Amino acid sequence: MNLQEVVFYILGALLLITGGLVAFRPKPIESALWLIVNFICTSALYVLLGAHFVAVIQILVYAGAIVVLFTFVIMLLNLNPQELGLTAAVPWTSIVLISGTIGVIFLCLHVATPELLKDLPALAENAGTWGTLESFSKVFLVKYVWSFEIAGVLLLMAVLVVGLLAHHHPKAVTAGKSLEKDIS
Amino acid sequence: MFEVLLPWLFLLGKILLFFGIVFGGVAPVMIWVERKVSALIQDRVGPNRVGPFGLLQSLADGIKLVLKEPLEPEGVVKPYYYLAPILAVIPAALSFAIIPFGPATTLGGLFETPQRLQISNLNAGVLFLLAVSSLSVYGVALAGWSSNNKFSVMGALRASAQMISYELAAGLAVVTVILLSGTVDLVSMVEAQSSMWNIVPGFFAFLVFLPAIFAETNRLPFDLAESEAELVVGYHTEYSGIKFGLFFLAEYAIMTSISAVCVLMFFGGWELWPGFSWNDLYAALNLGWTTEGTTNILGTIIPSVWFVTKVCAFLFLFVWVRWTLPRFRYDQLMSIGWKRLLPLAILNITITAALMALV
Amino acid sequence: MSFSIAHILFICFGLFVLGASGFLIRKNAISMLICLELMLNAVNISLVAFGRMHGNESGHALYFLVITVAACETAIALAIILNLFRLRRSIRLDDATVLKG
Amino acid sequence: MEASSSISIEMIHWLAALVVLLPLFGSTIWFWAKKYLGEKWVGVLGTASVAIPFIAVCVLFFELNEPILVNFFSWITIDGKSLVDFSFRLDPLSLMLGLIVTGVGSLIHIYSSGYMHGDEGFGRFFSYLNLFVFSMMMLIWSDSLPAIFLGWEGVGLCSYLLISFWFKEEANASAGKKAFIVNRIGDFGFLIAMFCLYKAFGQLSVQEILAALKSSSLSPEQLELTSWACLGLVLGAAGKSAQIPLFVWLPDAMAGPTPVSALIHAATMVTAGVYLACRLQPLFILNAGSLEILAYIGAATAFFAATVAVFQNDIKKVLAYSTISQLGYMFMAVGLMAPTAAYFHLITHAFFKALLFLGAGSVIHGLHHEQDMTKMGGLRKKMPITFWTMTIGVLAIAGIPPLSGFVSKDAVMSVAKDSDRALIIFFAFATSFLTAFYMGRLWVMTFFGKFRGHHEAHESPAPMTFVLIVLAGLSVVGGLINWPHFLGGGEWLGHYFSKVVTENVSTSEHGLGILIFKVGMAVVALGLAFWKYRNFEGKDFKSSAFEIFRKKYYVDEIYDFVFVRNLRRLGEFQWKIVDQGIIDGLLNGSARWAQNVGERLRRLQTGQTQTYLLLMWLGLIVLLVGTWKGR
Repeated sequence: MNLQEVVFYILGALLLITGGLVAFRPKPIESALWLIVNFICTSALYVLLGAHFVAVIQILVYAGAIVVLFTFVIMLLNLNPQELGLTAAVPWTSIVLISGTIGVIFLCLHVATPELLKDLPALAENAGTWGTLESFSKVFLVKYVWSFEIAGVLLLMAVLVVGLLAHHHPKAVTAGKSLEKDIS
Repeated sequence: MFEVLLPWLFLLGKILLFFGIVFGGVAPVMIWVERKVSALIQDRVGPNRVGPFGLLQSLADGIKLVLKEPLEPEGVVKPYYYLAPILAVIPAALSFAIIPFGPATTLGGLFETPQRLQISNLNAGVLFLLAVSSLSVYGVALAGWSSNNKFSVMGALRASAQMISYELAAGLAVVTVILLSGTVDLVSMVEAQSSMWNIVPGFFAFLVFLPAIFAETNRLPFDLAESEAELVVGYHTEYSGIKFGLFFLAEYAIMTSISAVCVLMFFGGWELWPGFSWNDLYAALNLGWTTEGTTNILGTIIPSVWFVTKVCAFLFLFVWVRWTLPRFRYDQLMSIGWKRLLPLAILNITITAALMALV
Repeated sequence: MSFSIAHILFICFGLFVLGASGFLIRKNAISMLICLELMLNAVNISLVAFGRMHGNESGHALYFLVITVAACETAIALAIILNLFRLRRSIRLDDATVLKG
Repeated sequence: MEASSSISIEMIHWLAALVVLLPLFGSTIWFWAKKYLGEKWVGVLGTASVAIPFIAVCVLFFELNEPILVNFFSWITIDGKSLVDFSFRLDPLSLMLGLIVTGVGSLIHIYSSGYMHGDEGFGRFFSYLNLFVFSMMMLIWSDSLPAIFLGWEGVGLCSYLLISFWFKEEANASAGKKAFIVNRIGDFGFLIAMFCLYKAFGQLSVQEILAALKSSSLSPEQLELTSWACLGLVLGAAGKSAQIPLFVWLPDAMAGPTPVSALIHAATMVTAGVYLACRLQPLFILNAGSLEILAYIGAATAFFAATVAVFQNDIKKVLAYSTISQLGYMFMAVGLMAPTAAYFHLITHAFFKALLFLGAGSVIHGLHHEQDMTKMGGLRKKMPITFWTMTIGVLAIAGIPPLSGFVSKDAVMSVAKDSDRALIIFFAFATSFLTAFYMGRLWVMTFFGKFRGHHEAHESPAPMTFVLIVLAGLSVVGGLINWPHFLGGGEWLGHYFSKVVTENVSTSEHGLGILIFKVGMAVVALGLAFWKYRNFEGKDFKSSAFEIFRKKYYVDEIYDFVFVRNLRRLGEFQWKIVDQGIIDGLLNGSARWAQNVGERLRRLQTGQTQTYLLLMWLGLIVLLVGTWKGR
């Protein structure tokens, strides 16, 4: 068992544990904070895989922007437990049953597909530049240029829509009025 | 044995050097400088009791903060209340991991090949800095929220909104610089500026980046998160002792790292002058040195000092601005961010890219 | 590397199930959104891992698309939640079932 | 086919294309161009888009010595072999009728620019007229049956559009519908004929079908098919040319503007049946029975229409029945294997009937759209030009020598006399007498006696009178193109047609006695009419014995009783029982079923996102299991 493997197993365990905490801690703020930890672990996993650029983006966009929005809204609303609604919406048993079923099916698929069980190739075997900004950009902006464009349009639309939503009831909330406009 | 340990020792040395300089040196000195400069600007004397010119004032303050009773206000959300200062310091400290503070060196012949004076060489480069600095918002946000204080919450909300907004503009300015240099690696970026510093072709990017970093570090004229007149001191109203000290430290640390990045990106890092490198100077003086410092380690140290000088000049700019400009209103801050800086940054990227494609 | 794609996929599956379960049992909208992010993240990990397996960057491209969608979705959803809170003084999705059949 | 002509083959192509394309082009323009060009220019240009083709047809007419096939492009190709060519057959038959269509068409365009002055549909009217000329040229020039059918349907459409031109009045609209529907019955016959011919010969080109008829000996099946085709063609021709039993639409078609009646329902479109019968004459010769049918239909139509015409008071109705009657003459002549006579009568009829219609139009125009002859009278002083030109038209149709009507009718009646069929001879001569009588009646009631109307009459504007004079001139000299031998003529038309049609060689003697008898009959009839109606005061034949004529033999009523009511009953059955009962029942039942199912499925919509996600998971399981391929 070499270092990478050790790190991998530790990261995997951390990911699952923090994932569980995200999913099942009752308060949203705790979920959000554990989500950051989860994302940082994810980022570390990306570094382990050699995808440095994606690792940075994971922190920059997910942890640095998206989760900030969550914490921002949680703080803005500052809800009490009644308003939060902490009871379960769907019976536990059904979740366990269904996720178990899907898991079993996935496991069957995995076992049935031996090539999935092969070790990942070492980085040197790939082009040495895999995962760097340069090589990624060459793929993303040439081969996948349309998905890039679509992403851009999507962002533009999101900005417009959020602006509209925020201006819908300008007088309803006084304290966070200008704030929520600007989180868009 | 030494050969095996050398890289590790070198790494350790770099880390210690950094933390020593930044947290032990730069931050206390900066606090002293801040007070002295403010006194100068306001025509006062400033600290002058502890040590020569009051130089040891920061040390005294530090000792006081550490020794103070750790107060815990009523109704705070305990884990987050204690977590927040730590979360504020961690990104500040992490941001130094990728900052090179001098040219690649062999440390007077200790190494076969020149080693970078940089703790870690991530190939994401300057993006890592953006990522880490974007995390610093959590410390502020949690501190404000967990303090059970309306002023603190308001400060935290303002801080998080402000930081997200200005991160966009700063990121886009960085993209322009990346375009100009063709790399995200800070060392390569400095090398790319040997003939012309990025401040000239990237002037508008700098124009966007400067206000953006002021806002990101919560400094005047954008320190709405802790504006005394409105919010007492904002998110750290309820903090005292060493916990407050950590916030204070983080602020100056991140200020330093961002100044360093700014110098690296726009002002040629440790390069002597556009079109006239240190090696040229050494050759002109017939010293036989190189920046790699193989013959004489001074060849490396002098450029590093030059770099630190530039950073200090930048830090001075921070202080100068703080005590000169008045504070913006919050809505002004937001409209500057979204309606001025962001379009300007996008336009700048477009024009720069078009020009680069054409020329 | 001495771990296979299956190892990573197992983690992805675990994260996804956790996210989905959280989504199912939660009643408040913000928590549900957070769990949604967890699920998206699980998918992202598998995308990058597959990219690693094949040695190309197509996974990254998809990752970027997903992250864009996630950002837009979060911004819009949170704006909707704020509006919902103004209207209902609550962010429990049970309280927003006006359109049910 | 190599033409021995003085103009190049390309030139012929260009001219032929011009003849068709210019009116087609015009038809797409005038209806919207009036707003920009004004009435005057639409009138001038609309006339030019028919007059220029007229010049082109003239060039072709004088320059072509041999029949020629002008092929433009292949329209429908099956298995690489062209089934339907877009080609024109230019031979004496088609060129002659082309001259009439474009020539009379041009005159009527000129007339219309005066007649339709100030009408809001002025541009539309010229578009329709141009479209009609295009369709008619397609009909008479095309070589391929489907292309002919295109023109055939096109003229039917134009007829419909123009009859109901003033569609804001219900009567006009329903007259248009009637014409269209009755024509459809004829079209059905045409289609059947086309199918039979395709089945028999495997091709649709008229030229090739006729060649096949000439060359090879036909098998019994082919013969049977051609006889069915002939019957279909008779039906089609009867529909288009308003013969028994499908003549009912033509009187109603008088609802349209008078120039339309003159052009479409007197001079050109209604002669399409005659033209088609001449064109496919070899086919009919092969089936003598169908020729007999044609002859008897024609004779009977001529007589019955003439009897009805005597008792009509509407000036245009009289002319309409007169047209039916004259068309009957032509059919009779075709049926008796005398296509030259039929064609000759067709040409002269086109002149004098157009003249009469336009004269009537002039009267109607002068009297502010008054069509009832009982409200006319004494107009000869007020409308001198109309009066004199109408007089020529009346004398021509009555058969007074030496006008054109005399010679052409004489030719037809000679043919009838030669046929030795008593009924046909009786019909022919009786019709001749009746024609002279009712035309005299029309003439006297309109122009003599006292004025019985309300409006002050006035002479029509110059474009209209000019056309009247031109047509009067043509009615006088039109007979010259086939001036008979016994009057010292050369029978030019007979020679001209000798290459393309087969004639029954005339055997009868043209003695002076029979000539005097015919002319005398016409004179007596005119005199009778003059004597009876010169002091007309609104009284006519009172006897109820004539009621049957006045009511047009109750044909409309019979058709209504036999066909229309039963069809309506069938329609009601379809509506009430089939549509509302069965189809709507099925639909409503399925809708109710969907409603019930929806009512039950509604409960799944809890409004809770989690439930939906749970169901999605279940769906995922189904998908995973469903796409499982195994190893």
